[in-house]
Amino acid sequence: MKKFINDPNDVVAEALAGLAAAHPELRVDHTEQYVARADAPRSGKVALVSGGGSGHEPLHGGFVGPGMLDAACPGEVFTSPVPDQILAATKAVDGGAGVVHVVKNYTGDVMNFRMAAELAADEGITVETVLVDDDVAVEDSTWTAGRRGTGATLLVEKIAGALAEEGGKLGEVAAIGREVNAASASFAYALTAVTTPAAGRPGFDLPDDEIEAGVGIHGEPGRRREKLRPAGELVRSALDAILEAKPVESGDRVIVLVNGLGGTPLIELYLVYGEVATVLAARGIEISRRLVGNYVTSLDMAGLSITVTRVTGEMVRLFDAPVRTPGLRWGA
Amino acid sequence: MKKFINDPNDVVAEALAGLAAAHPELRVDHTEQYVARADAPRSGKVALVSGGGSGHEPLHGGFVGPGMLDAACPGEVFTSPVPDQILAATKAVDGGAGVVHVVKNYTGDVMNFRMAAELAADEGITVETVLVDDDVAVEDSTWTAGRRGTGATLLVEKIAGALAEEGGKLGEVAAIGREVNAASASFAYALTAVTTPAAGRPGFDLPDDEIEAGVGIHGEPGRRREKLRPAGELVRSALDAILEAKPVESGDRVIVLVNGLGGTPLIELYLVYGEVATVLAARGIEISRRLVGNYVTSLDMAGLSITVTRVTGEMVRLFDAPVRTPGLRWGA
Amino acid sequence: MDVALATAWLRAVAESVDADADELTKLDSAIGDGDHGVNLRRGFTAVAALLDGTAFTSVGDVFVRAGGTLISKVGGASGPLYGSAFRAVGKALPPGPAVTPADLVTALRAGLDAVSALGGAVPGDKTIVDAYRPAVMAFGEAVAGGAALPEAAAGAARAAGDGARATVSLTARKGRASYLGERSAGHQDPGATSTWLIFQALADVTAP
Amino acid sequence: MDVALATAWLRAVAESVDADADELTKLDSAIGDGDHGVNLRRGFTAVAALLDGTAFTSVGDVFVRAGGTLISKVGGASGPLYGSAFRAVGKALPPGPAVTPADLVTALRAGLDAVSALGGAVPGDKTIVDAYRPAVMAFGEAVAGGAALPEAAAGAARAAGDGARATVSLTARKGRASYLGERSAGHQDPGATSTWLIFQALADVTAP
Ligand SMILES: Nc1ncnc2c1ncn2[C@@H]1O[C@H](COP(=O)(O)OP(=O)(O)O)[C@@H](O)[C@H]1O
Ligand SMILES: Nc1ncnc2c1ncn2[C@@H]1O[C@H](COP(=O)(O)OP(=O)(O)O)[C@@H](O)[C@H]1O
Ligand SMILES: [Mg+2]
Ligand SMILES: [Mg+2]
Ligand SMILES: [Mg+2]
Ligand SMILES: [Mg+2]
Repeated sequence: MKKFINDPNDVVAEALAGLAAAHPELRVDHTEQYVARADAPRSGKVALVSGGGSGHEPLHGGFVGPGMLDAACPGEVFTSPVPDQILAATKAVDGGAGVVHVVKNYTGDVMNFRMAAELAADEGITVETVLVDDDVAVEDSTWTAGRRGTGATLLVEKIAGALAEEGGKLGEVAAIGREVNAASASFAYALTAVTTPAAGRPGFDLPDDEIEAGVGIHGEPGRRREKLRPAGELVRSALDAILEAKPVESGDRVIVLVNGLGGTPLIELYLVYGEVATVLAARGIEISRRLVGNYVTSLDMAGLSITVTRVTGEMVRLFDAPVRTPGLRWGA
Repeated sequence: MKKFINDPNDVVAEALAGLAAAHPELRVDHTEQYVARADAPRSGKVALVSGGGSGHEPLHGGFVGPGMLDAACPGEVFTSPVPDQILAATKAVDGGAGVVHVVKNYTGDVMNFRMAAELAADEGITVETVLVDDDVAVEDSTWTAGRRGTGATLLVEKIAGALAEEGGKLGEVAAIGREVNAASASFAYALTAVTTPAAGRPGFDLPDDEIEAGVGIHGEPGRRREKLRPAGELVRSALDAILEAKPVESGDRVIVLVNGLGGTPLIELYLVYGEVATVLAARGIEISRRLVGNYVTSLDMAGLSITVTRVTGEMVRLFDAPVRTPGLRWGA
Repeated sequence: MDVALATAWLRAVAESVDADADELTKLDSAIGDGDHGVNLRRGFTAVAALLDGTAFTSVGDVFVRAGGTLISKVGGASGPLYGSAFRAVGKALPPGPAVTPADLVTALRAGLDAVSALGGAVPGDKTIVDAYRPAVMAFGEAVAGGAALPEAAAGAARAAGDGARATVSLTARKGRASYLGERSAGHQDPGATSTWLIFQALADVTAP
Repeated sequence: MDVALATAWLRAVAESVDADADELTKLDSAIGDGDHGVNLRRGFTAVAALLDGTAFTSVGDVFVRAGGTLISKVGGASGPLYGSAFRAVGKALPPGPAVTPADLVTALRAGLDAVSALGGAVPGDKTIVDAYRPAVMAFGEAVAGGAALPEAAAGAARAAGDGARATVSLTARKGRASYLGERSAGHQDPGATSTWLIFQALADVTAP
């Protein structure tokens, strides 16, 4: 394993130290291990708290700031945060108007956030949970833990965060977050396995002409192994899965996210975005907004995910609202 | 080779198509192969044109927009653009106040930009060239082609671009660009070799416990091969080289860039930034501003570069000025 | 079981989880995210530190506090599950410095109920439950049949081991491994394996 | 050399560069950025297309236009260098559909001067110059000694080959390979190698 680290056990803490040093506009609590807006709590504002395993940066710590999250709780690498952390962050940013937990649908995240929400309720804080489960590679059935939360998390945090920033009420903020999630579908491919600092070797072997289709963001293998195909074909397959799971009609408007998993260069992401734009145009779907880059990553995994979210005008307006975070910034 | 591409020969053109689709605020000329601000030429404004091989994204195409470049000329992967391209871009964005070429110091880039500048002069356009050569891993002597241009390119483009945006004259814009370059020093490490689409295999073999120290951004091997060491030690060695080449005194102010080469995750870049901040603080050097991310990349190479630029108050002011490009955006 | 035995058990778990962390992580790499060993090592190291620094007067307290520590330190799916299990075990025990094997039967069942309630897994879902449930059943039957603690614990460990090994052929329906669908079959479940380690540790520390 | 021979030469270069592109790229991967083969293939493919679509009446024009095409299509260091060289060769030739070996000597020297002026490399810097210069010298001496074109071209190709091979031991002082310092020694220079291919192509198309 070759990584720019010191001791594998210190990676998360040391990266948080770097984040704190780099961003004076954030407040990093190193004891409780959370990242918050320096100006939190903001009285009367609904606060958004998210979190999850580390290794997905800029998600979530990089999305803390005006117009998006009030706090983020990074767990160990690929390990959901613990209830203590989430509770501490929740209390730290609660401005009296309630707190929205944005939770990616993984067993660990769900359970730890649920425990924290119960503890917060005990302390008189109202928590609404928005569960993100956009990954259509996973069947949503009683035979699985349900769909995973992946790329759509970014859009949920951005759009719900904007509504909270402009004074939306707890129920409204949670509601639009859920709407964004419900309107989103994602699909991912991996070209390589991920190497976590703790494991020190790739999670699986992948021959030089094969890829994993339908992977998540935790280095787990996908639904199936395939031969590598040209980018255009992979995009068409992914969009078929996405548009079958969450139908988008001709004339509908969408936000598209072409998201690198960490090890894939931008030149490939743009090439893929070009293919996505071509396919959607042929179907009469209008891409209102798009993001191309590394937002919801899986350490050094070479791969990408495509997310399509069918949007309303209100969602686009909130997407366009100013945001000022390390990982996403405009209008400010 | 596993990449999200179709035909290796079409990578640059197809990525440009994606860039054009993703960014309506840019104008991509697919025939002449350049990217320009959609509102160029802007009459009376000094125009900045840069370019270089593709594979360094977001450099340069991702830095086109208000407050930064007026146009960028992407060559083939790791191959400098040709004079025709540069001339076409230069003519397209010239607003009558002259054009600054920001050129990274590589034999090919220098020669192709020089030819283009001569052709532009023939057509009555005044061109000033700012040569970027910040990589202190290369000795600057008659025994080499001189130092390479790497991370400092971003800062030259940002700061000179801001001065041009606010009405700076040709000589002033070029002068501050040269000052930024003169005040900058960079050093890079690679953990893996790069695979270009054309070559289809890594440029060199690197054992699992060795790294290349003093690499550039074109996948070439570095000055020497070393054993992998903890991040803290690597940072100290890099900063020794940087601060020896371009001395920075206690009390001086700097801008720091911790730049990923493409395959290194953000969590490691932040960890490394934390180490840089610690070392500079111990030396009494104040980090006025910093950037941590993938800005000047080398396709999928795992690695990073550290750039330190000793800054004046004016440089910081211009760094802070609004910028609105795909790869760098604030204040707008 | 007295306080000394309870703490000895948890220390033995900490040691065996530490020794087998790489193995657990390897199992989790195959069908999960490769952190199960590190997770449990972090958690039980913290439990051992808690035991070092605390004087307990009640067996139940040992487990309640250990469970709370796991919840606070592990994260992931296994943290809340094991944490809630140990808390439930502790809470179900009568107060005092020693409990009977029969008390333990009731308490271990309460632990299993907590895991089931929190995680919603049923037998055959390829989870902790697939080792925990047979272990509790074997333990209960042995005690009902008049067995002493060492014998009951040995039977529980055997049953947990059988249960863990039997997860190999199962297709996961809960947790991360369920994302793999059919591809999860052919691998032993990491959580069932660590449950086996936990019961094996009890058998080891009680062995005459 | 008439227009037909000049175009045959350039076509032969295009073929040999295409055939050896991988080899050139491999050399460039070792001490450069791994694009030399692709660069020249792209350039000479364009030159071949130009020749297909144009009727020339002057040998010099063939080289001037080919050089311009290389400048427009190759990029990198080799594009301007080879482009300027061919342009200089063409410009130094007398107008008309045929030129003498002596004309070619003068023209090839002008090409060498263009490369030196543009790139600033001197012999021993591990560049194109290290193959080009001995080739031009051998060609000039052969012609001065009364040799016909085939013989002179064969001698130039041999000298270019020797020059290219001799770059192996050199430490680069120009171009990308100079960044490697001492580590550039032990590898054959890609540009010197492609120069050898160019002169070998001339030898091949003139061979009786
Ligand atoms: N719903 C559940 N009920 C019981 N056990 C579960 C459940 N979900 C997951 N597990 C267990 O958790 C184990 C994984 O734990 P761990 O790797 O620590 O957490 P994570 O999956 O969050 O990375 C699985 O092997 C499985 O046995
Ligand atoms: N200053 C120079 N003078 C002569 N030849 C040079 C010079 N710099 C580089 N070269 C030649 O160019 C070759 C590399 O060409 P190429 O790979 O196409 O361009 P780049 O180095 O820009 O990628 C080198 O092998 C060397 O022979
Ligand atoms: Mg995990
Ligand atoms: Mg090149
Ligand atoms: Mg796990
Ligand atoms: Mg090259």
